[in-house]
Amino acid sequence: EPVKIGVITTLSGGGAGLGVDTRDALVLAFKKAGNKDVELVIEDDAQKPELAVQIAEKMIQSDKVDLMTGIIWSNLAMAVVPNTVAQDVIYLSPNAGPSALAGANCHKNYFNVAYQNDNFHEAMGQYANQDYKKTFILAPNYPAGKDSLTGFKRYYKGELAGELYTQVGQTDYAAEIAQIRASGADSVFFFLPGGMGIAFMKQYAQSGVGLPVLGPSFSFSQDVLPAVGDAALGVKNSASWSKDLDNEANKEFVEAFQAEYGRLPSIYAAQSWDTANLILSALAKASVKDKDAFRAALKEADFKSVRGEFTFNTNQHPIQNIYVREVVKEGDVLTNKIIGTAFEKHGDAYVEQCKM
Amino acid sequence: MAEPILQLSEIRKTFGALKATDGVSLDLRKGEIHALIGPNGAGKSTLIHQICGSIRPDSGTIRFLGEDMAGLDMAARVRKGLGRSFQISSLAPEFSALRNVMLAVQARQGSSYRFFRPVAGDRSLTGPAMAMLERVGLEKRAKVPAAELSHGERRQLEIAIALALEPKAFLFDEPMAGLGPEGSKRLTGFLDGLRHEAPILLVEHDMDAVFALADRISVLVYGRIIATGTVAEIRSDPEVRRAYLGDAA
Amino acid sequence: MSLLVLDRVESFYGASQALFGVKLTIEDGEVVALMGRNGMGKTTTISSILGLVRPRAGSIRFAGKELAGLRPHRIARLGLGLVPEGRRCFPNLTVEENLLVAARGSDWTLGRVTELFPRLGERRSQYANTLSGGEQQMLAIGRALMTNPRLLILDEATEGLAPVIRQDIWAAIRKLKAAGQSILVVDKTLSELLPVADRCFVLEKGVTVFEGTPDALTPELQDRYLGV
Amino acid sequence: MMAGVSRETWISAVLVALLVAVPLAATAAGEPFYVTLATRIAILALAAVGLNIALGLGGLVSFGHAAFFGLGGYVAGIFAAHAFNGAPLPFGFAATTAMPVIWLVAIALCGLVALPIGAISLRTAGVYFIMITLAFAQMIYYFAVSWPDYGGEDGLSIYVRNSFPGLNTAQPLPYFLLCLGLLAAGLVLFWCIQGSRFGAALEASRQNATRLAAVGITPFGIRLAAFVISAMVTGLAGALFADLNRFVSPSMLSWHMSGELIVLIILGGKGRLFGPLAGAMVYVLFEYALGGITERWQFFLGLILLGVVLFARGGFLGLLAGKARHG
Amino acid sequence: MSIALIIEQLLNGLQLGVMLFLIAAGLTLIFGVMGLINLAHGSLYMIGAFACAAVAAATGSFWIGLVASLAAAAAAGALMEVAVIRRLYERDHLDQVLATFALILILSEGMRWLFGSFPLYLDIPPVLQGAVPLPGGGQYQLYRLAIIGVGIVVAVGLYLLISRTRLGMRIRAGESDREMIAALGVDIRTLYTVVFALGAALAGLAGALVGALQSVQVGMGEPALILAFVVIVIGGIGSIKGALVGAVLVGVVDTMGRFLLPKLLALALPASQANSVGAALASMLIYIVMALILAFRPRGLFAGQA
Ligand SMILES: Nc1ncnc2c1ncn2[C@@H]1O[C@H](COP(=O)(O)OP(=O)(O)OP(=O)(O)O)[C@@H](O)[C@H]1O
Ligand SMILES: Nc1ncnc2c1ncn2[C@@H]1O[C@H](COP(=O)(O)OP(=O)(O)OP(=O)(O)O)[C@@H](O)[C@H]1O
Ligand SMILES: CC(C)C[C@H](N)C(=O)O
Ligand SMILES: [Mg+2]
Ligand SMILES: [Mg+2]
Repeated sequence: EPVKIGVITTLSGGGAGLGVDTRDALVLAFKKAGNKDVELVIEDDAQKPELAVQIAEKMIQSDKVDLMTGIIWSNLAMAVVPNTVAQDVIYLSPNAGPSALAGANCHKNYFNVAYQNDNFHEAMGQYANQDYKKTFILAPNYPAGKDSLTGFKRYYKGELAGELYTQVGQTDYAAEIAQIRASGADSVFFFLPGGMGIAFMKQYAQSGVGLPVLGPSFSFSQDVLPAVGDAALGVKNSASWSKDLDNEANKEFVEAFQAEYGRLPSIYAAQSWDTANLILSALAKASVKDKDAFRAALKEADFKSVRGEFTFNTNQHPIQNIYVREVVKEGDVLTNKIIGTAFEKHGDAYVEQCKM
Repeated sequence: MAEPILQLSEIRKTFGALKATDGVSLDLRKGEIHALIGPNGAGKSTLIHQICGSIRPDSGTIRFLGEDMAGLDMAARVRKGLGRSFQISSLAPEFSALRNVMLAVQARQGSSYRFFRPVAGDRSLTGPAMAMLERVGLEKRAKVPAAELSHGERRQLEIAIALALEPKAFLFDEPMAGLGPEGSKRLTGFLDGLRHEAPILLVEHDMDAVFALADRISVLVYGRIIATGTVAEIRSDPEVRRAYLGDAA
Repeated sequence: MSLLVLDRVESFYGASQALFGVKLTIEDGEVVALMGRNGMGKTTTISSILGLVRPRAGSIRFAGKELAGLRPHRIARLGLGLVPEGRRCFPNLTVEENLLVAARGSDWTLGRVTELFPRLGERRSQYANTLSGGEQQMLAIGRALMTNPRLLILDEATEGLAPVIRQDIWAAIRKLKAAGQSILVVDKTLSELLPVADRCFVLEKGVTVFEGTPDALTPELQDRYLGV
Repeated sequence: MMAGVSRETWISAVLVALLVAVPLAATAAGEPFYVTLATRIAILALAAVGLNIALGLGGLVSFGHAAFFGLGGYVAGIFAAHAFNGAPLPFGFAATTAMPVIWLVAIALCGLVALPIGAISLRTAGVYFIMITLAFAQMIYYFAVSWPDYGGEDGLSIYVRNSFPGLNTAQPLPYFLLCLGLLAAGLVLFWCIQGSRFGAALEASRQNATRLAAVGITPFGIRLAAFVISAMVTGLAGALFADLNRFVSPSMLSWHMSGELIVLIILGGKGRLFGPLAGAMVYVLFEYALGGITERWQFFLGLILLGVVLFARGGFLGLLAGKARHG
Repeated sequence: MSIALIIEQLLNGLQLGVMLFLIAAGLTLIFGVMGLINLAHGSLYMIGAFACAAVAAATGSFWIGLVASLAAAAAAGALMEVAVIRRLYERDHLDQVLATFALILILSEGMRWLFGSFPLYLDIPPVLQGAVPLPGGGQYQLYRLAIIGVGIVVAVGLYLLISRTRLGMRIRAGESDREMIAALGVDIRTLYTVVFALGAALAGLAGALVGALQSVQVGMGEPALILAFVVIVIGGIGSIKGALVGAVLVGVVDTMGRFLLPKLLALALPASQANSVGAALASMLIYIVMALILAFRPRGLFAGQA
C-alpha cells in the first residue's frame, strides 16, 4: 500500500505562484526519487482558510492520508494544523511558520521544514544596521505581517521613519508611497509576498522616491521578479536559500527544476523540495504507520538539504543559515545571488516556550 | 349637523414652483358621496395622497373622526379607517385575486404577526374575502393571479380590497377608469348603496357616474376649489363648464 | 388591398389562451373601433399586432406584409403607432424627449404636436412622471404621432381624462381622420366612439363576434356584447 | 389530500431520505468523510433556510447574511477558546462548551445585531438594500480581521468540538444527527411562516409594499421581523459550521459567503421550502465530485450553474418538479 | 505633515476614484439602463487587463495593447450579452446574480486555463514613465496623472452621450419601459448589446490602465467589482454624474482614511495599537460612509428621475 501524502496549497488567486512552485517541486522531487510507493493528493485552497479546513477534513477522513504538507500561508496553517496534528496525522510545513506553532502550541506531529516566520526579517534587520539609520517599514495587516515587523525590529538598531500595515491582498500602494516620500527615511523595508510585492515594487519604481529598498526574500523571490522587472535590480533581501548556493543538492535541484518546468525555482520550490526529500529520508528508515519511529526518523533530518546544513531545533523548527542576497541579472533573467551571511545556524525566538 | 367624518382645512402642497394644492378645505359627511372633479393636473390625486398619507402636506390639517392625522403614516391611517383605491392599480401580482382580498381581511383583523396556523383554508379569512369578490362580480376569477387579470378586472379587485377593509370612509381615485360601459353601470349602482356603509370621497372623470351619484361636488382647478355644491348647481356653474365640463353637462 | 388584416389569430399568455380566433380588417384611411367587455382580448389583439405577444396561429398582414416572426420594432417601423393602455410615457425623460425619442418621418413634428396639444408645449422640459394623467395621455398620443404612422392605434386613449380634454382628443381624432389617417380605436365611451368610427369589431372571449358599421350595432347587440 | 401530494413534495422527500441514509451507510462502511459532507450540506442548508425567510418570502435580498453566519461561528469559537484556556468571557460570564447554551447565545446575538442593521437597511429598497446589507457585513468583516484578540485574519481554532449533553459530538455521526435535527426545526419554522398570516403579509411586501401599506399593514415591521428571524436562523447555522470545521475565521463573514448562501437558494429554487436543501446538496456535491475529476472544476461548476439559471427556472426543484411555485 | 504630502494623497484619492469611475460607469449604465446586476463586470475588467498585457507583450507596444483591451472587452461583453445576458432582462435580480456569478467562475477559470496562474506584467509606456514635479515641492507619478485625465475625458464624453444624444434618450427610455420603446420602432435589443459592449469596453480600459500599475492576474476583478458597486450605489444607480461623484468620494475617503486615521488615533493610543486599529477602521470607512449615505438618502446621492 502506497504512502499517501495530502498536499493543500494555493493554486489559484493572487498567491497562486507560490503554491504552484511548491507543488511543482514536490511532484518533481518524488518523481526524481523514482519512489513508486508515494501517492500525492493535491488540492487547491484558493488561499481561503475555511476551504483548507474542509480539504484537510476530506484528506484525513476520505483519502486517509498518512502525512500532510503544502500550506503556504500562516492563517491557513493556523486553521488546519492544530486539528490535523490532534488527529495524529503528521504535518510538515513547506513554508508558513506562525509563531504560535513554534512556541506554546508546538506539537510532536508538527514539523516546520521552512523557517519560523520571524527569521528572514530578523536577518534583514541585522543587515540594515550596516547601511541605514532611518528605515521605513511596512507589511500586511495580519499576524504573519506583524511577526515580520517584530522580527525586523528585534535586530534593527536604527530609527524607524515610519511603520505601516497594509491590507492583505492590497494592490495599490500610492498612499503608502506618498508617506514614504514624506517621511525622511533613508531606506524602505517591506514584507509583501506574491502579487502584493509586484504591485508595490512597480509603483514604487515609478514614483520617483528612489530610496533603497530591502526585504525578506518573499518580496523578491523568483515568482515576483519577472513582473517587477529591472526596478528590483540590486535590491538586498534575506533567505535561507538561493539558487547559487554552492552545494550538490542545490545544483541538482536547480537543474532538474529548470529542465522540467523551463523556469527558475523560487524559495518556495526549494523549501518544498527539501520537504519531499525529508519525507523520503524518513520513509527509508521507518514505516509511516509506526508514528513514533517515523517521527524520530523525521527529526534526524537525514537528507541533503538544498540549503546546506539543516537540523531541527527542539521545537521541530529549522536551525539554518540565513543569507543576504542581491537581485542580479543573468542574461535577461532576473534572479538572486548570495552576497553574505546574516546568521549562522539560526533558530527562532519561541523555542523556549515549546514544552516538548 | 354632526361633525364631518373627514375634514381638510387649508391644505397646501407645492412641488417646486407648482402649487399642486393651494389651500384646500373640504369635508366629507356621514352617508354622502362627495365628488371631487377638476381638470387633469388640477391636484386631485395629490390631494388624495395627502389624505391617505403618502404625501405630506406643507401646511394645513387633516382631521379624520375628530383626530389629527399629521404624523401617521399610510398604514396607520388605513387602520384608523381610511380605505382607498389607487388611480393606477396596485396589487400583489403573484397572489390570486382571493389572496389579495384575504390580505385586507387579515389586516383589518390586525393579525399579521401570527406565525403559525396556515391561512389557506382559514374560513375566517376566505369567507369574507370571497364575499367581497362576489360583491364586485369577480368571484369567478378568484383563483387567477392578479397579474393575469385584465385591466378592468384589476380595477374591480381594487374595489373589493377597499371593501374588505370595512373602512369608515372611502377614498376612490377614478374607480371607473378602465371599466367598460357595463362595469361602469354596475359600479355606479354599487357605490350608490355603499354610501350608507361609509361616506365616499370620489375622484372621477366619468360625468355620468358623478352626476348620478354625488350628493355634493367640489371642483378643483389649479389646486384651488372653485366651487362646491349640488349636482344642479355645479352643472350650471359657467366657470365650471368652461374649465372642466365643456359641453358634457 | 386592406391596410391591416387579422385572420383567425390565436394568442397565449404562457399556457393560457387569450385569443381564440380574432378577425379584423382596416382599410386605408378608415377609423375602426375595436370593442368588447373587460378582459375579452382587445389589448391582447393590439399586442399581437405589434408582436409584443406572439400569435401562435392565424395571420396578421400589414400593407400586404406578413408580420409573423417580425420583432416589435420592425413591425412598428412598417408604420404602426401605438398609444398603449395605461399611457406608458417614459417617466425619466422630459416631455420633449418623450416626443423625440422615437420620432421618424417628417409630417408630424414637435411643432405640429404642440399645436395639437398646447399643454405639452408648456410642459416641454418637465419630466413625464410629474405630469398629470391627462397630460400623460396627450403625451402618449403625441409620441405615437411623432413616428408618423400609417396606422395609429389608440388603446383607451381617453381613459381618465377630463370631459373638456376628451372632447379635445376626440376632436383631434376627427381631425386626423379628416386628414386621411387610418386609426384603430379601443374606447369604452360608445357615445363618443361610434360617431367617429367607420366600422366596428366586437370581441367576446377572444373571438370576433361582430363586424359591421356603427349603425348595425343595434341597442340589442350593444346590450348583448357590451352590456350597455 | 393523498392525491394532492405534489411532485415537489415527493422529490423533497427523496432528498431528505438521501440526506439521512447516506451518512448512516457511510458510517457503516467506515467512510466518515461522507458524514462530514452530509453535515456540511445540512448546515449550509440551514443557513440558507434562514436567508430564504428574508429573501425567498420577503424579497429582501440580503447580501450580508454572512455577517450572521460568521457571528454565530465566532460565538462557538470564542466560547470554545475561553473554555479551553479557562478565561472568563467578556462581562465576566463563565465560558461553557455546552452547545445548547452556545446556540442560544448565537441566536440571541444575531437577533440583537440584526435589529439595528435591519432597521437601517430597510429604509432602502431593491439594489440599495442589497448593498447596504453588504456594507454592514463588510464592517463586521473588517472588524474581525483587525481585532487581534480572537485571531484576526488568521481565525480561531476550536481545539475540541463543543459538547452536547448525552452525545459524543466528536464523532461524525452524532454531530450530523444534531445538525440534521436543527435543520428539520428550521424547515418546520419556515413552513409555518410561509403558510401563516405573517407569511402572507411578508410575501405581499415583496410583491407590492405600497399595497400592503394601503391595507393598513406597515411593511417595515413585517420586514424587520422577517429579517431578524432570518438572521437568527443563519446565526445558528454559523455556530454549527464553526464546530464542524473546528475553526472560525473572518472568511465566514466575507461577501463570498453571503454570495454563496444566495447561490444555494437560487440554485435550489427560491421561496421553496426545500429549495435551500436541494441547493446545498447540489452545490456541495458538484463541488466535491467535480473537484475530484478536474482541477478546472470551477469552470464546469460555472457552466452547470449557468445552465440551471438559463434553462431551469425555479432552480433545481423547479426543474424537477416542473412547475412554478404557487402564490 | 507637509502640504506636499497632503496634495499627493489627495491626488492618490482622486486617481483611485477615477479608476473606480471607469469601472463603475459601465456598471451603472448596464445596471441603470438594463436593470441588470452584472457581477461579471469585474471579469470584463480582467479580460481588458489580460488582453492589454498579452498584446503589449507580443507587439511591444502598450498602445496597441490598450486598443486590444478595448476591443477584447467590448467583444467579450457583446458575446456575453448575446449568449447569456439577453435572456435575463425579464428575470429578477436573483437569477441575474446567479448567472453572472457563474460567468465569473467560467471566465476566471477560463483565463487561468489560457494564461496560467502566474500574474502577467505590463509596463507603463515610456512616455508616461517617471514622476513630475508638483507645485509646492512634491512629486507625482506621471502615469497616475494621465489616468486622471482619461477618467475626466470619459466622464464628460459619457455625460454628453447620455444626456444630449438621441442614443442616450433611447437608452434611458429603455431603462424605464423596454417593451414600449420597442413598440415605438426602436431596436432595443441591438441597442442593449451596444450599451453592454460600451460598458464592457470601459471596464476593459480600466483593467488595462490598472494592469500597468499593478499586476494582471486572475481574480483581480472581484475586489474592484465590490468597490464599483459601492460607488454606484452611493452615487445613485444609473447616474453617470453619481458614479463620478461616488467614485471620487470613495477614492478620497479611502485614501485619506488610511492615511489620516492612524495618525489621529495616535493622539489617543499607543503607536502600534493606533496603527492596527487605524488600519482596521480605515478599511471599514467606505462602508460606514456608504451606510450613512444610504440611511439618509436611500437612493443614493443622485437618485434617478424615475
Ligand atoms: N412629484 C411631483 N413633482 C412635480 N410635480 C408634480 C408631482 N406630482 C404631481 N405633480 C404635478 O402636480 C399637478 C397635479 O397632479 P395630480 O396628479 O394631483 O393631478 P390630478 O388632478 O389627479 O390629475 P388627473 O385627473 O389627470 O389624474 C400636475 O400638474 C402634476 O404635473
Ligand atoms: N399579462 C397577462 N398574463 C396572463 N393573462 C393575461 C395577461 N394580460 C391579460 N391576460 C388575460 O387575457 C385576457 C384578455 O385580456 P385583455 O387585456 O386583452 O382584455 P381587454 O379586452 O383589453 O380588457 P380591458 O377592457 O379590461 O382592458 C383576459 O382574460 C386576461 O385575464
Ligand atoms: C508566503 C509567505 C511569506 C507567507 C508567510 N510566511 C505566512 O506565513 O503567511
Ligand atoms: Mg389623478
Ligand atoms: Mg385592455
